[in-house]
Amino acid sequence: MATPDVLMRGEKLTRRWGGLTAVDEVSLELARGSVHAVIGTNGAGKSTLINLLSGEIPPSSGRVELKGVDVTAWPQPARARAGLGRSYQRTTIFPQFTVFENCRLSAQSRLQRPWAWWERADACALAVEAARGAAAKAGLAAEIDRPAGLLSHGGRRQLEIAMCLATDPEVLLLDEPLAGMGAEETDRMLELLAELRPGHAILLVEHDMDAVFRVADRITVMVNGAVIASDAPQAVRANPEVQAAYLGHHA
Amino acid sequence: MEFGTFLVQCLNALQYGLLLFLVASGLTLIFGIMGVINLAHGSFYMIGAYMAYALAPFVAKWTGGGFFATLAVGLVLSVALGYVLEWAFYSFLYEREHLQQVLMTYGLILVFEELRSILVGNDVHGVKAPDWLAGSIPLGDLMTYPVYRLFISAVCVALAAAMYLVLTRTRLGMMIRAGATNREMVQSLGVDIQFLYRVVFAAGVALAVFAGMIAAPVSSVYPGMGSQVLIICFVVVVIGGIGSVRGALFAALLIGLVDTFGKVVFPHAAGVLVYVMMALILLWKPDGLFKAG
Amino acid sequence: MDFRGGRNVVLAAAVVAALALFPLVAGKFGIDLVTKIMIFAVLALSLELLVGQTGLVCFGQAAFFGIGAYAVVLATPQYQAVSIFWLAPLAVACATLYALFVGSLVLRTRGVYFIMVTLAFAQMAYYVFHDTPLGRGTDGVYLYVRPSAEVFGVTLVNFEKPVSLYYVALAALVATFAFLAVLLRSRFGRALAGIKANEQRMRAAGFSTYAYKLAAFTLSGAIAGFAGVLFAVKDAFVNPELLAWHLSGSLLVMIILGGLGRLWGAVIGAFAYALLQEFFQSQAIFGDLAKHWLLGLGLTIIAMVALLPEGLAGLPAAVSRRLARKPARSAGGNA
Amino acid sequence: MKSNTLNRLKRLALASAVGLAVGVAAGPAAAQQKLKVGLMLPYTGTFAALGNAIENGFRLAVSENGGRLGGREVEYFKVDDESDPAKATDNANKLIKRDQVDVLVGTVHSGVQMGLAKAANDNNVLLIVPNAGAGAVTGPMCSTNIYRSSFSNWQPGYAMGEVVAKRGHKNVVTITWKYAAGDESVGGFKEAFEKGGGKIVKELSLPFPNVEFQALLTEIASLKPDAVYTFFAGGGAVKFVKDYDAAGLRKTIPLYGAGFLTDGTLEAQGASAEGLLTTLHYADGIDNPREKAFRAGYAKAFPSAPAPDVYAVQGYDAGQMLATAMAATKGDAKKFDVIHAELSKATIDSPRGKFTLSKSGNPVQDMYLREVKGKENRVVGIASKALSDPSRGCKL
Repeated sequence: MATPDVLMRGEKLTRRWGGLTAVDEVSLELARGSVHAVIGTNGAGKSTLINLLSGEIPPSSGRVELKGVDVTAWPQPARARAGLGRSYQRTTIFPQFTVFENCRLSAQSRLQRPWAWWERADACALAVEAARGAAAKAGLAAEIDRPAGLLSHGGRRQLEIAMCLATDPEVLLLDEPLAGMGAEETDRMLELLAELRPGHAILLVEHDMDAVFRVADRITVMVNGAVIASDAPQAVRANPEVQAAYLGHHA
Repeated sequence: MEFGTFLVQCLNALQYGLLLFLVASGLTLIFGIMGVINLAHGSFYMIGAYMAYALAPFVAKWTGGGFFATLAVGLVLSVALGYVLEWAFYSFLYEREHLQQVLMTYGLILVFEELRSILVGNDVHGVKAPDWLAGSIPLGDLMTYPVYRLFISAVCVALAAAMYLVLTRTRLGMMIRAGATNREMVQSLGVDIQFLYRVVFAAGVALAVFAGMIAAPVSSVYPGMGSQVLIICFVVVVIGGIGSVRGALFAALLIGLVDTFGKVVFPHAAGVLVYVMMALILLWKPDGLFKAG
Repeated sequence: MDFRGGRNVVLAAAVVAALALFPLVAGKFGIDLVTKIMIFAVLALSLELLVGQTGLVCFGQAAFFGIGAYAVVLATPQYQAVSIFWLAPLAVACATLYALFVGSLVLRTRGVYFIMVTLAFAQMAYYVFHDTPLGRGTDGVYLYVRPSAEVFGVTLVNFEKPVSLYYVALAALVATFAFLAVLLRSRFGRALAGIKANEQRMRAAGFSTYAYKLAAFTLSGAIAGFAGVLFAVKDAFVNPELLAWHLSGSLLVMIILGGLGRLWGAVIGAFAYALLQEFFQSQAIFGDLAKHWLLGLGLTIIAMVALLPEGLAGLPAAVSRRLARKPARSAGGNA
Repeated sequence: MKSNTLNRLKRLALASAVGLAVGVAAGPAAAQQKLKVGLMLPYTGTFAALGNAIENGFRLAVSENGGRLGGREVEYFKVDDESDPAKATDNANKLIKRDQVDVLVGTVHSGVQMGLAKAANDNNVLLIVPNAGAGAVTGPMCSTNIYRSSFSNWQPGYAMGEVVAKRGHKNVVTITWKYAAGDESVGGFKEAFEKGGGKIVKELSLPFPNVEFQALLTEIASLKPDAVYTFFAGGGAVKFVKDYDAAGLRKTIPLYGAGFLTDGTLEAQGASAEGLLTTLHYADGIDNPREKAFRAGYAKAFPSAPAPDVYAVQGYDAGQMLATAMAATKGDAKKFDVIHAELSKATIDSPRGKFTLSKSGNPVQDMYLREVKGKENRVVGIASKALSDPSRGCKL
């Protein structure tokens, strides 16, 4: 591998809310085949960073590139269709729909055909396949016909990932996918991440340090909106500044 | 248009805008802080006007007071009314969808209108301004300007100033402003949100009722006055931005100007002008001019 | 869901059959009343598409209805019948264009704001017909000659006959219902359901929700305009009050009364609302109180919101819940 | 009467049960003996008082006829039109199709009137209009089955135009709501006033039912006309008169108006209305024996109702016109040719003074010039004798 295949790039991304700077000149690169973790205390600006990359909120300054194209001015749906998938920290699913419909609707975003009003939505084989595949990958094959609102907490987190996968993204922005999961569920999720790694560029925001150090190829540490370190896991672990600011609490 | 006439028209616009502000400020507060869409707000204005008419004989009999005594009694009643209504009809609407709020308050409009019809009837009534305010001051060679209208403007300005002080300088005001921005934060600070809502709602009702009462001598009292005011207040809130008292003031004055000069300059389109202005402003700023938070 | 299993289809067929046979047994007034209710059912369906299926609470639906109706009357020369086959598309196009214009602006806003802005834009249309020379005044305008429906010299429908109008309205209702039922199962319909359930997630998945909502808003305006065409042809008289916010409010009451989120809820609501009105206005029951029938209507609406938020269509479920003493599950999810 | 109520109860039960069958129960030939009169009037809302006065007047006229018209006993059906034009056709159909009335009497609101007249024409039912002055009803809509016992909006305006011209005013500003009644009234005024050599300086208007007059009053002051003509009614009339006074214009620029400016509104207008001149087909202090008898009869029949006003007179005359028509056809309300011939030559002996009907069915009547004195509109004189509406567009 000569040059890494960079799929997403953020350059000097800044977001201010009034006087408060939530994200301060953050730059990072997400390459295919690697898991890039972002860690930091609560309020460090991790979720805001994901929102800037996914296009949910516009940056105050800075630039976002997706697969070599400047997408800073693109709205979120356009970025999503270009191959960007994200999950949310707070579960955002369609609770009234079944697990299958949650995934199918997500998959539909790749074949929208809104004008075809006479066609049944679930007659689209591609979307149905993508939905089943995504659900199976996330470990929800057995619960595919249950209403999403009745899933366990862990199940909802899995569904969150499944919906993201159903859109067949190349870049994954995952906002605390392990939050509230049991040990077994966490293991399965990490396996899934490892499985996805070869074809995808993954950004992982996570609090579970053990998990982060298990899967991450690269770790960025944020404090008060700014990056204080960005390096390979071992180097980050050894960084005294990081230890003082963050890891120290865990040790 | 002569310069003198122009100035008088500006005065008219100011007075109309200020009165509109008084009604709309309560509406925007209720929207902004409680998140409740209150269609019955126009009815409170109507109730105020009818109070000024119907309470006057009783007040005169019991206390011997005139217009201002009626005003005071009406104000007390309106706070009580707001407090009770919040408890009985609005308190369980906060968690509901907007649609249900629309329906509930729509139902309340019908109820208020019919109760008014049963209690006071459907006739048009005039309300006398107090004698010492009944005069006029000369403006130009033909016109005179009624002192009472100046009085209304003065009262509105005083109330606007008082609201500004309460909102910016007091603890209650801070809670209200914080509530308009972030409800959860206020709750986490340990403020009794239920109480805050009740106070805000009662204040909003009192503002609308008070506006109706002081407007009664110039507007006269008639059925249907509520819904007319309601719609235009919506426009005020939409232009000014939800929850922003400052925005409401600005928007109300703007509407006063457009309406006043529109009637004279484009009489055929006078009804539409205010809405066209609203459309243009929305095109430019979808959240209104001064969105709170 | 609406269409799982044959039972609903059988039920729907039975209702349509009953409506089709109704003119054989009904008097003139009954035919007229049901014609009107069916037209309002079409209108209520247009609103259900927005409120119940997309989650957009529009408080200005009467404007599109009124524009459709006005377009029919204003486009007809005073003493000459015009073919319905170009009159109806023209009128629907007018309503559609206004919906597109209003939608493109109001969909930039949300929540309470959206409700108020739709109301304000409806008022704007109201004043255009009310005050400007275009609308020909507050007293309203007559349609002196109802449109013709001729194809190659053969008259298909005679709009002067109430029974013909009845069947036209019935056909319109069935067609609208069927169209919406099919539409809601399509990808477009599912996307609307997704937007109602969780718009943020739909955007994250790659749906340009603004475009979807605008399409739904415009389509809804078109259907409302279509209902307006039917109304103008039936009454042959239009008035600015057709665009007034009271009608928009009544429509919301209708679809809530019937039950949100279900197409047939809108239809039931239109019928129930009309009957409720007749009931409270009946002097035989209420005597002098019938004068204050709006009081009864207002109290009913309040009671309904307080006790039956899911509408009549949710009544069976609500009753069985009561009986089983299970706690009510929240209807809205995370709206 | 009792069986009737029962019948209606039954019908209602049926309606609620089947949901639809309201129309079914209208029996066939049994009711043929009675003359069914449908009163479509506002019983709720702003115009409720007018509706009640009209109904009382009408009932008085019928009971003076022994409760029978053309030999047929009269049976009443009532519908509240709510003054809502959007429901006009519906409400008319309740009377026409559900109750199958022979005669319609209504209504007050011009917009509702348009829907009602349309329904009456479509279904060939005799209609007597007891108030609404919309020009179209006896203009383009005129027909041998439509008559009016009140006035056309044009009439008081035209009469006042003559008066104002005779009083030597040259430059006049008009002000009204921008709606049909206002436009027609101002149109009538303008026609007579310009014929008399006057000039309309500016026609001011504001959207109905907007009552924020201040800007327009300022405009009037800056235009400095010799006089102002206005058409407002109800709440708008009260507010306009008070604002006009408060702006100081009452002393400098005389105000003239169509009669509704000061009818039923004097209580609320107070001293601001004192001395105003208006024109209408009725006034206080007409003082003829016919009027006295009417007032006495009215007070006796409806002891709890307020004293009769112009609306009660219009209702009363609607009853008299119907009595005349039914006498000619022996109770057949479908012989429109006979009715038209009879009413075209009849003289109605009204409390307002005798009047006849034009070909288009509108009263040809004296318009009184009235002056506000205290709480009354006292007769000053006759502004225009036997004034007939031009009924433009009527083909009869």
